Amino acid sequence: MTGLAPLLDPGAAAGADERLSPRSAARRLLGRPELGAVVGAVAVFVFFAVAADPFLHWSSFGTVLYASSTIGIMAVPVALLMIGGEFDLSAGVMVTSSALISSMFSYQMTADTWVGVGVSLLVTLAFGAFNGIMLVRTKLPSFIITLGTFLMLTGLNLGLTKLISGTVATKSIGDMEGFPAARDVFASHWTIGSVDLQVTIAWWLGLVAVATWVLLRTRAGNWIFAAGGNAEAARAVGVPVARTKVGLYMAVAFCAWISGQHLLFSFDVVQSGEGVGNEFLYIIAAVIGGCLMTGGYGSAIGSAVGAFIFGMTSKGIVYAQWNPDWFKFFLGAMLLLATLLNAWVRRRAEATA
Amino acid sequence: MTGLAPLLDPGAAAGADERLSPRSAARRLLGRPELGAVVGAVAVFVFFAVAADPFLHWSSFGTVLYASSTIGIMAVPVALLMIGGEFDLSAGVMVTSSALISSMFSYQMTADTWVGVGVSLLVTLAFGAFNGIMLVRTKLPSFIITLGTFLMLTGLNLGLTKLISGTVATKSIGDMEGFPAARDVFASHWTIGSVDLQVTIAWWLGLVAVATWVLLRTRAGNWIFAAGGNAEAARAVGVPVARTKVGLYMAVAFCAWISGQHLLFSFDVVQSGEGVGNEFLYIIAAVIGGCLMTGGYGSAIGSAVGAFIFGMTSKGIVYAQWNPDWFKFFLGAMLLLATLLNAWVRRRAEATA
Amino acid sequence: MTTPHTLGKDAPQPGTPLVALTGVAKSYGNVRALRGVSLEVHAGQITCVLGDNGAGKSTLIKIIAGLHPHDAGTYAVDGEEVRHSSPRQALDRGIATVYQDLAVVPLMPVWRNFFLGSEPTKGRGPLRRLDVAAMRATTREALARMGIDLRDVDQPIGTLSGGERQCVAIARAVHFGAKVLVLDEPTAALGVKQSGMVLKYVAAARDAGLGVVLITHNPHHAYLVGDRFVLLKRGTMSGSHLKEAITLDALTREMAGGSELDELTHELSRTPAVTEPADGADPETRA
Amino acid sequence: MTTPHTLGKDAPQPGTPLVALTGVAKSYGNVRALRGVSLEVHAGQITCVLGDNGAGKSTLIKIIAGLHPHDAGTYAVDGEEVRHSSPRQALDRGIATVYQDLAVVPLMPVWRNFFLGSEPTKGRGPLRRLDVAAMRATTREALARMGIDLRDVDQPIGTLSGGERQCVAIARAVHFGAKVLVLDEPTAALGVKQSGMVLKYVAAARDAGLGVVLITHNPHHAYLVGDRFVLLKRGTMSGSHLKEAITLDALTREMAGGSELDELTHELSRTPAVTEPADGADPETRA
Amino acid sequence: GCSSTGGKRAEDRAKRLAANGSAVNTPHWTFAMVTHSGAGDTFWDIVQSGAKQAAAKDNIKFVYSSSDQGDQQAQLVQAAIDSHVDGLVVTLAKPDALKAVVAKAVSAGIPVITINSGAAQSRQFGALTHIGQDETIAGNAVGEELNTRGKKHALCVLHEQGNVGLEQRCAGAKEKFTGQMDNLYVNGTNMPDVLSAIQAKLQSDPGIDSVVTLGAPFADTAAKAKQQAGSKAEIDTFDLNAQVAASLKNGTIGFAVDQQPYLQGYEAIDLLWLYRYNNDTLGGGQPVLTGPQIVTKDDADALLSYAKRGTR
Ligand SMILES: Nc1ncnc2c1ncn2[C@@H]1O[C@H](COP(=O)(O)OP(=O)(O)OP(=O)(O)O)[C@@H](O)[C@H]1O
Ligand SMILES: Nc1ncnc2c1ncn2[C@@H]1O[C@H](COP(=O)(O)OP(=O)(O)OP(=O)(O)O)[C@@H](O)[C@H]1O
Ligand SMILES: [Mg+2]
Ligand SMILES: [Mg+2]
Repeated sequence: MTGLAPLLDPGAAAGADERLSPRSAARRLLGRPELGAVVGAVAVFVFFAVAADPFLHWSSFGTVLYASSTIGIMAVPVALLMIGGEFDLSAGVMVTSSALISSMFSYQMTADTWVGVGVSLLVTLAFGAFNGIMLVRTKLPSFIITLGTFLMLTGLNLGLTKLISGTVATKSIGDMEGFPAARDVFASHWTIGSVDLQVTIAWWLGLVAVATWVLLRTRAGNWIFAAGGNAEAARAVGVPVARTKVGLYMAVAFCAWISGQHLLFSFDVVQSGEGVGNEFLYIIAAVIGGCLMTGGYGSAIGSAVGAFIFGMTSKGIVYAQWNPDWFKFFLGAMLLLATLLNAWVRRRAEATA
Repeated sequence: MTGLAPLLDPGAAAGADERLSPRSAARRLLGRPELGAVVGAVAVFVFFAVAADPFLHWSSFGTVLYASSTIGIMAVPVALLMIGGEFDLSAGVMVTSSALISSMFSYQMTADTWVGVGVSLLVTLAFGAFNGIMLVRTKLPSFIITLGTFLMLTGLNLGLTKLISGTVATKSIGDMEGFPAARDVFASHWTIGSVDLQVTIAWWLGLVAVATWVLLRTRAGNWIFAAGGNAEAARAVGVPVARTKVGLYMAVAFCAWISGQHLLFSFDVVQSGEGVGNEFLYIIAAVIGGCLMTGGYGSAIGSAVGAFIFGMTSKGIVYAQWNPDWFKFFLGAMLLLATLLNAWVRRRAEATA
Repeated sequence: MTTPHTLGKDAPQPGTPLVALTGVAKSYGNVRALRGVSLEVHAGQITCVLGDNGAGKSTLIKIIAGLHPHDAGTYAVDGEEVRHSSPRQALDRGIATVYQDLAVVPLMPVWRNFFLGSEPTKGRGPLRRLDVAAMRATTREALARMGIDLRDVDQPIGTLSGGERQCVAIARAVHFGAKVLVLDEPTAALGVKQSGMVLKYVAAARDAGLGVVLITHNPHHAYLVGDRFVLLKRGTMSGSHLKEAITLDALTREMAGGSELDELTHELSRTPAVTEPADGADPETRA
Repeated sequence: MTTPHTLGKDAPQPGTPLVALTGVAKSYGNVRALRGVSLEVHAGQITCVLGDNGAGKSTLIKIIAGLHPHDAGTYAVDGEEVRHSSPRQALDRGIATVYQDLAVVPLMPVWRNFFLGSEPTKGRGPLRRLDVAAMRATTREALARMGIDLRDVDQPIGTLSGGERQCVAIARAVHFGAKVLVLDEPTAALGVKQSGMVLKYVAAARDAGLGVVLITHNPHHAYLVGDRFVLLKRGTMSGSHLKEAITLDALTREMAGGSELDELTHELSRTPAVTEPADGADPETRA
Repeated sequence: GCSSTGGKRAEDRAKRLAANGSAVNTPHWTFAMVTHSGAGDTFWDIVQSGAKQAAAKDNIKFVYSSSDQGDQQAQLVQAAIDSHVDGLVVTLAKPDALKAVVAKAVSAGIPVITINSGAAQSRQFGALTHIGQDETIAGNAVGEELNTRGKKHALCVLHEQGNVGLEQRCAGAKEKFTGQMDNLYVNGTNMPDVLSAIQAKLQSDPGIDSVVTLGAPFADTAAKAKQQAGSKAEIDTFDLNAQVAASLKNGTIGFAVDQQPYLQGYEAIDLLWLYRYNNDTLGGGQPVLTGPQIVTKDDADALLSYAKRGTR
């Protein structure tokens, strides 16, 4: 080390570098991906606070948070997956599958609901592993693979439910053993003052925290960024890209399991046809939150902000009591504006930082 | 030239190169992207020919071709767009918008239907231009931009139709001037023997031919591949990337207009809620046909083969009279298998070619 | 496009540089990559830009090529001040560039890459189409003349070796360079023979009256063909010399920032001066 | 991992090459990139692989690094025959590689790229986490020692200059190279000073007992540090020499395929030998 | 160029619009309606028309929202509670999903009326009354009508997979139908797909003698498919619209089952108003049935004009 030190450029040791313009802490903050999205979220919040009277009630806040959390729980792993460079179109129906399996297993086997919950976890993780292994084995685009699983799960949900229950919905398991305990875990809520806070909010925040930790502070996180940013290069320096991707699909499956159990234990009965199309809400939340569609960039917190923007917008339009025929129009316009604002803020921050 | 010739490696001028293994013409053919998909198509065809008796009737062939063509017409520009590195989630509803505009304009203005058709063309192209210009101006991902347009168009379709017609569908324009002529162009059919061939099949094949010509033999085609393969590099060597992308979105709009007019003139009345979700069918067709999700690779013929595989599969399951509850399951499994076969064939062809 | 239309000037004066940058600056966000750099490119001369890694050479090139607009200073082509907002404009003014990262589209065939952005066509109206045969032939030829004997101009350029790709980019720029040829480390990935060919091309371009900007880390190459040398250091200009005014040794010394290659040669043939084990720093210094 | 467990051999015999390739071949589809190439890497020696562009040097490297499996021939590490199915296996056997296309993830910060695939952690169980401070410090240091003074190890590596990126890749390989160091044109994008530093590192690695494979197009560099020279031509071996057996001039001549740099120098200082105008072939020869 | 036939002008010429204002001076209450409908559904469009008509008459602010996903529908009801609406109309197609939130509304003192589906649960959840009837009953009516028409092999076309209401319609028809009944799933947002799928089904099974579509817009398409497939099947449908009325008249469609959606919307709002204004309930809280009514060629003339203005 010492032998080489004199070769160092003299300017190097000095802290400040003349090649850098000074940059304030506030500006640094604005440069972060997720904090760009926060500006969008604040704008949407202020907008609806003005445009919709009931939006500012505490009880509405609980509703908006709940709506955001149901999307947000899935948006977290979907964001990780997108950072890892892949898609999962089966995420939406997998939630329903997970709920159906849990419910039907418990009912048909007359087992304790916890047994059903456990079986559902295993099967759902197997779905995730199937997605991942197919992807890395066949090297087909994830769009195709998960589209296949999406269609197959949709068919399975309906076909099996009708085969077993005779209708498109499951039988009630509300009177079975273990149901109340499982409901406490997956579908309870606390009332604080006039606000009704669902347990999904806690799940959501917990998942965001864990995912952020994993992304930024663990080897797995490093590998996720690398797998999405440049899979070939990552493989060349020894990153287990295939294993990372399979893991990501299983993370999606795990969160689908949580969401599915919430669905089951809050409504007791599961409709087999639901969940189709929700995969796009998750992707939307992740993209609004700053994830790149092409992989290699994004954050879990961003996905949470994205889910929150989506939740606020979709419920805010209802609170504002605008003409429901135009609901989608307003939703599209608001999302576009929020993302534009976010991008604009970020670009400003970068240019002048 | 002559002065440098001696510097050339002696082996260069000779036709055969010792560094190449010999490669038969058949193998070369198999290496082409679209011809890999053809194998998948043949397999699906043979499968249903065996599994479903009515599948081989000539009249069924007409039905399958019609189903394929309605997807195929849109799959062509969607494939070009994907080669150019972008998505269009608004493609599905844009078809409906185009039909609605045409119908409502003619009706409300009591104008000749051709006037409505013309106005619809202009407005639809404007939608496409909006998508493209927003994309190149804001530099947001196309997923977000076209998701915004998708939602807004969905809202507009419903909102405007209800505002103008009072119901969720348009009024009939079947008794208006110009209708029969327009129907001949967009929604006629010929009966050849027992086969009923819809005019959409001709539109489809025509579009595939034009798109193939553009892709392989024009400057615009070169630019499309370059814009999708490496937009920065393309810009650096002087390719008008922004203009190319706007053009691609307008091509999608143009085909949406054709499909929309077909919808209007074959069903006379347009339901404002139609078209949602069809954008994915187009993308599916393009991807099955070998387009890369990441851009820079694919073909128009491939998209046609993809549409045909999709059409055969979805109708073949009906002809086979399998349990309809499992329809989606079979659809997913067949698509996955066809794509797997296609990928496998291609890989074999490349490895041994 | 080639005749400037500035008021008061009818044609570039003899001696007017083809390209003149004065006090140019460029920042990427808060990174100041370039400050106060001036440079002239004259017809029939080769201007070499030299400097350490990260000195800002490629940034300078990108400004000339129109890939980035400059933040400050002036940029004149044929005496007329310009501000390119796209590389197309620079190309249309006859400035062709080889970028360090090559600017190729990996999945496209070699011949399509070669002509990308300036495709020759034949036919008319709706029948206007690429002149594919000519494109293929020209590509093969241009590369063969550079000493690259391609098996197949139809293979995706991404499957070529690094040096082969480099040669395609150079051949392309040489083919399209009308007035100014800008080359960012063209010989970096090239073999001895290919390097020689490229330098020959550069010299030929100069002799044909083009202005050439050449970036290289090889002082031998630079001294061999260069007429003037611009030295960059940490984003600023640290010197500008005519060939007459500097020797190869002095140039090498300036490029190496004081340490000399000869000294290094000496050092390397002895027992090692570096006492460090190759697998990294000792644990204490780590954190 | 470092001790081989082949039957009948307890430890690598002195003189057993660290890496030995015999008659290796590799095809990409119908392109035969490599045929019948043999090569030995000994501890404390530098093996230079030389050859024209497209000769197959990088392909050879990729086989050693485990990125591609070989189609024919044998590949032995410490005398034990291996068949790597992923670069991880080669890394675990102590073979670290600098790829020509660098293998970096553009959007990731420099320090994350530096340690990618071999991240140091601290803590235990669920609290096991990246040792971020150490990673940052080590990166900065390792680069500084190479003469690269980075403003910010947190900037995405894609925003570094070509040479800076090259240095990160080299510093990484040097840091992790346990037994064999494989370098594919490491000095191609580097300045005079940085090239010198890299050669010093290579020499230091050799002296620390590592086996080194060095690919370069610069005969001066090769001759300066190399112990044995393997020459590739169009995918086959065209020669293999020990340093004692060849002079710099002969090496240069072999690398240039007969034509000589001196001759070129001569030619370039005269009026041009190339009669062609720089903008391309004449119309007749085109199609 | 202008068309001398049809179009808006023709409609205007025929139209006599009576200006209507509210007839009462009660406060401007807000009533919300939350249904399980997808966007742009014709049936629910007519329900809304009825509700709006009643709202205009009763000086009510009418707010409509809908989602075809159970949990979303529950969230929309919650949003209505958060907004402190003065009355609530919900559909109980997925009763379990709405159970908790309806109870919440009731305990918040919001009067609730259920419409369309949920006759069985309405009372139990604490609603004032139920208007309309189960899709199953409508389905039963179709099954019986098919029997009387002597059909042997029917096809039930579901335009959305996994939709409870549609499944109930088919299941109800199957229950009473003595012949064989097949289901066919089509993609309702893709009319060409509906056309080709029905066509394929008719081609593969020439024995089918009746096709039942579950929504008015699909009846015409089914008729088209029948013609192109050269089938002799009779086309029947649930719900009405102008095309169905016209087709009934010219005999392309055999019969249609009407649940009088207009009435469901109108009555729900009107009864809520009556309850708030006068604490009235109808029939002691027993379900009020709005159908099913089988309409055929004979009723077509009268229905056509109503269907055209969107109230039948
Ligand atoms: N993935 C691939 N597919 C097809 N051909 C390839 C592929 N990679 C390399 N080749 C071909 O194999 C040959 C050897 O390539 P390689 O990269 O090993 O050359 P190299 O000796 O490293 O050249 P350079 O000095 O230019 O880097 C080249 O002719 C190249 O075109
Ligand atoms: N897009 C960018 N964003 C931020 N910083 C950048 C960007 N591009 C270059 N830089 C920085 O600007 C400085 C100059 O870069 P440039 O590429 O011009 O150097 P160079 O002289 O070409 O070096 P080399 O010889 O290594 O190619 C470098 O320190 C680099 O880190
Ligand atoms: Mg550079
Ligand atoms: Mg190489």
